[in-house]
Amino acid sequence: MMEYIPLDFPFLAAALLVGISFYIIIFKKNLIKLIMGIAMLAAGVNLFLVSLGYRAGGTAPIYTDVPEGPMVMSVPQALTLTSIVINVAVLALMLTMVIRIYRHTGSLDSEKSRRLKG
Amino acid sequence: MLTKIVRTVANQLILFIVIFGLYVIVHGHITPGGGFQGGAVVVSGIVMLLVAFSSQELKKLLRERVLSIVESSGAVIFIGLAFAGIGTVFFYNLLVGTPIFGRVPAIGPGPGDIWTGGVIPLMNFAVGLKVIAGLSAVVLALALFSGGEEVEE
Amino acid sequence: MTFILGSGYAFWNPLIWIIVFMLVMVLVYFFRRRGQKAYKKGTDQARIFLCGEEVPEAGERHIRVGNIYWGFFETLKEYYNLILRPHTGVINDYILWFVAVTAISVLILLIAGLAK
Amino acid sequence: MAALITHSPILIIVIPLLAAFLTPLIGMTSRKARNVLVVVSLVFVAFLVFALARDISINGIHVYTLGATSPDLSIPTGFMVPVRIILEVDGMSVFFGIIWAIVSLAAAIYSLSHIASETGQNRFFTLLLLMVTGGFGMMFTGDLFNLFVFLEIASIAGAALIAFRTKFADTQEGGFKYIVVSAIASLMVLFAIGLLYAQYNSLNIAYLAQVIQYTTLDKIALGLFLIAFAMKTGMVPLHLWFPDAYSVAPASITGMLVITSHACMYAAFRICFTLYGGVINAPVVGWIIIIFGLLTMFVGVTMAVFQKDVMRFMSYHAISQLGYMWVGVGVGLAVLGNPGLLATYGRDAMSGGIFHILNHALYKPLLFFTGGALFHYTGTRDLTKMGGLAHKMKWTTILYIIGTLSISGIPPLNGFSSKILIYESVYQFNPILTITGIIVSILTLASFTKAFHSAFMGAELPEYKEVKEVPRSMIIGMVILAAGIVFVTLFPSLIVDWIIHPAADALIDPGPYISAVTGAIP
Repeated sequence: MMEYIPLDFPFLAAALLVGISFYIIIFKKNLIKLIMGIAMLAAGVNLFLVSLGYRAGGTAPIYTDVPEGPMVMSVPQALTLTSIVINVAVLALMLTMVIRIYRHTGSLDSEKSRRLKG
Repeated sequence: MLTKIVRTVANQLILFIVIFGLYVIVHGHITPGGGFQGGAVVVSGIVMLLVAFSSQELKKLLRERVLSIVESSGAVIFIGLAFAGIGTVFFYNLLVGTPIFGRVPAIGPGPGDIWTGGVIPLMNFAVGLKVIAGLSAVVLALALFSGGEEVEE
Repeated sequence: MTFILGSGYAFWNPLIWIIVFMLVMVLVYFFRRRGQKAYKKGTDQARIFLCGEEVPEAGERHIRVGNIYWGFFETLKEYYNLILRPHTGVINDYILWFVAVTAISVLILLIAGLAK
Repeated sequence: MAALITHSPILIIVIPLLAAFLTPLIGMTSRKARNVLVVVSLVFVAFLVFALARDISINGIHVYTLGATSPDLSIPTGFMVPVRIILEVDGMSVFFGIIWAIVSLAAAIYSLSHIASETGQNRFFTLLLLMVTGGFGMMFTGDLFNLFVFLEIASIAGAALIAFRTKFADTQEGGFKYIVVSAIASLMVLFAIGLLYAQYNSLNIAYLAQVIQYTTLDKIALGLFLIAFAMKTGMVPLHLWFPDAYSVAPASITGMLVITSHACMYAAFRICFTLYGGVINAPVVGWIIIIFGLLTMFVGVTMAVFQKDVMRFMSYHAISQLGYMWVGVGVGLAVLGNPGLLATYGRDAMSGGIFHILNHALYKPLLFFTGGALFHYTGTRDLTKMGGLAHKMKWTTILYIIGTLSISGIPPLNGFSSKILIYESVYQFNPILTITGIIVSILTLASFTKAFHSAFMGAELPEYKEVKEVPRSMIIGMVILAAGIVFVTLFPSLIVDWIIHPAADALIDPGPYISAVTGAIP
C-alpha cells in the first residue's frame, strides 16, 4: 500500500503542523502552550526538511550491508538533526525563563506578564 | 519518589541504557547515531533516575561543578581536534592513514569497519561528553527549579 | 585633500568646520571677557533669586522628565493614542504582526511577479 | 603571518568559541586569569579582523573551505558543485566584522566591572564569547544553513544574557520575548532555506546565486527571509519586542545586541543583493524596504520622545536609526537595475546607509553604556527619578554628550557625515524621504536633550549623594567607542574610501562573490 500514498503527503502534514502551531502561538495565552506551539512549529519545519530528502523506495544512507537501489539523501537529515539539537537548547532556555516568570509574577498568562510595554 | 518496584527496576535498567548510549556514541561514524543521539540516550536514563528517585538525591550524585568541567572539556576537545588539522586546513582529518581510526572504508555496500573515520569518532566522543553533561545539567536544573530550589553556581 | 566627503551637490569637510567653530569660540570668549567685572562667587550675587519667594529644595526644583514637552504630547494626543495601541506588551500579538507582515510581503512579491 | 591571514576567517570564528569553553575551566581557579583570557582573545580577534580587512582590500575575496586539502579548494576534483562548508569573506562581510570586533571588545571590557557584583560571571563570559562567535559566523559564512546555525547561536546566547540578572522579573520577561521571537524568525529562515534546497539541491550562497530562477517558491522564500531578518533587526511594525528585550539586558549586552541586529541586516542584504542579486524584482523589493524604513524611522523616534525609561528610550532610538539604513540601502536596491541612476545617486545612497551602520554601531552602544553607567549606582532606569548626576559622573556626562551630538547629526560629528550622504542622494530619488529624515533627526535631538536635562542637569539630588563615577573598566569600554567616533568624525572620506565603498560595491555586483567559489561563470 505504501506506493499509493502521494509523495507530497509529508509536505501537507508539515504545512498542517506549521498552520496549527501558528494558531497556537497567536491565540493561546498560556506561556507553556506557547512553548508547545513553538516545539510544534519546529517539528513541522523539521518534517518539511527531512521529507525533502526522501526518495521513493530508498534505503537509509549508510554503507553497511545495504541492498542495491536508491538511497535517500543524507544532507537534509543532517540539517534536521542540527535543527533538532538547536531546538532542544531553545526549548530548555524558554522553559527555564517561564519557570522564573512564574516565580516572579505567579502567573503563566501572557496577558498578565507584561511589565514591559508602550 | 516512587515505589520500591520502580526504584529497583530503574537501578537495574540504568546500566543497559548507559551501555546503549555509549554504543550509539562509539558507532556514530558507521551507523545512525553519534555524539548527540547517544548522549541523549544516556540522559534519558538520567531522566528515569530523576523520576524514580528525587532530584535532591540525584543532585548529590551529579555535582554542578563536575558537570560544568566535563561539558567545557568536551567542547574544548572537539575544537582542539578541529584545530589539530590547522596545518592544512581547519577540520582537516589528519588521522586518515594512521593506525588510529585510519582505515579507508571500502566503496559500496559492505559491513561497517569501526577503525575508519579519522578524527570523526573522537569528535563523537567529545560531543557525547558535552551532551551528557550539558543535558543532564539542564534536566536536573529544571527538576530542581520546579521543586522550588535555586541552583547555585 | 582626502578629508572631503563629496556627494554631488555639496561637500563636507570636518576640519574646515572645526576651524570655523574654533574661530567663533575665540570671538565668543572675547565678547565674554568684556562683560561685568563686579561679579563675585560665594556672595549673595550667586544665589538663586525667585521673585523674593523661598527657593525650594534641590529635589523640588528639578524639572522631571514627565513635565518636559507637555505641549507636544498634548497636540499629538490622537497620534499617540493610535500608535500606542499595537504596543500591548503581549508576546502573542508580536507574532501576529510577524505573520501578517510576512503574508502581505509575500503576496506583494507574488502579484508583482504576475504583473511582469 | 601569511598563514595567519589565510586561516584568519576560521580563526576569527573559532578563537572566541575556544575561549568560551576555556572560560569556565579557568574561571574556577582564578577570576583575574579569566578576565585576561576574555580580553586577550577578543583583542587578538580584533587584530585578525583588521589584518583580514587589509588583505581583502589588496587581494580580494577570501574563501576558506573547511576540511579540504587546501583552503581555496571550494569545489573538490570530480564535483560540479561546492559540497563542503565554505566561509566566504568579502568587503561587506569584513565591514560588519570590523564593527563587531570593536563593539564586542568594548562590551567585554565594560562588562568586567559592570557585572562584578552578580553571581555566575563565568557563565556570563562564556555566553558573551558564544555570542561573539555567532555574530562573526553569520557575517563570514558562505552557506545558508550555517547562517541559520550561527543566527541561532547568537540568539540563544543573547536571550540567556538578557535574562542574566535573574533577580529582576522584567529581565525574564524580556529574555523570553526575545527567544520566542528569535526562535520563530529563525525557524522561518530554516523553512525558506528548505524551499531553496528543494529546488536547487545546494546550500551554498554563491552556487545558489548562480542557478537561481526566481520561481514562485523562490519569491515565497525571499519574503520569508526578508521579513524574518527584518523582525530580528526590529523593523516597524515588527519592532514591538525590541525595546522590551533591549531595555532589561545588562548594558554591555544591549550594546552587543545592537550589532547582532546589524548582523541580521547584513544577512538580509546578502540575501537580497547576492543570493537573489541577478533575478530580484528590484523596484518592488526596494520600495517594500523603503516604506518599512520610513515607518521605522518615524514611529521609532515618536515613540522614543514619549519614553521615561532611559534604556527603553535609547532602544526606540536604535529602531529609528535602523530606518535610515533601510532607506539608504533600499533606495540603492530600488535602482539596482538601472546603471545610470545607480551611478548618479544609488551607490551614494547605499554608501550612506552602510556608513550609517558604522556610525550607529559606534554611538548607540556608547549611549547604551552610559545608560548602564547611570543604572550602575542609581539602581534605576527611570528618568523621572534621576537628576543632577553630572555633578558626580563627569566622564559619563562627557561621553553621553558625544553620543548625543553624534546620533542627532550635529556637525561635525560622524552622525552628520553619514546623514548628509543619505539626505543628498535620497533627495534625488524622492524628496519625501529626505524631509522625513530631517524631521526624525530634529526629534532625535529634542528627545536626547530631554533625557540629558532630566538625568544629568539640575542641582545635586539628595538621594544620589553616594553616587560616584563608574569603575575604570566601564570608562575604558566607553572611551574605546568614543575614540572610534572621534576618528570617524575627523576622517570621514578616509573611512568611506577604505571600507564603505568596497562594501557597497560588493553588494551592487555579486559577480566576484559568486566566481570566488564557483570559478569563472560559464
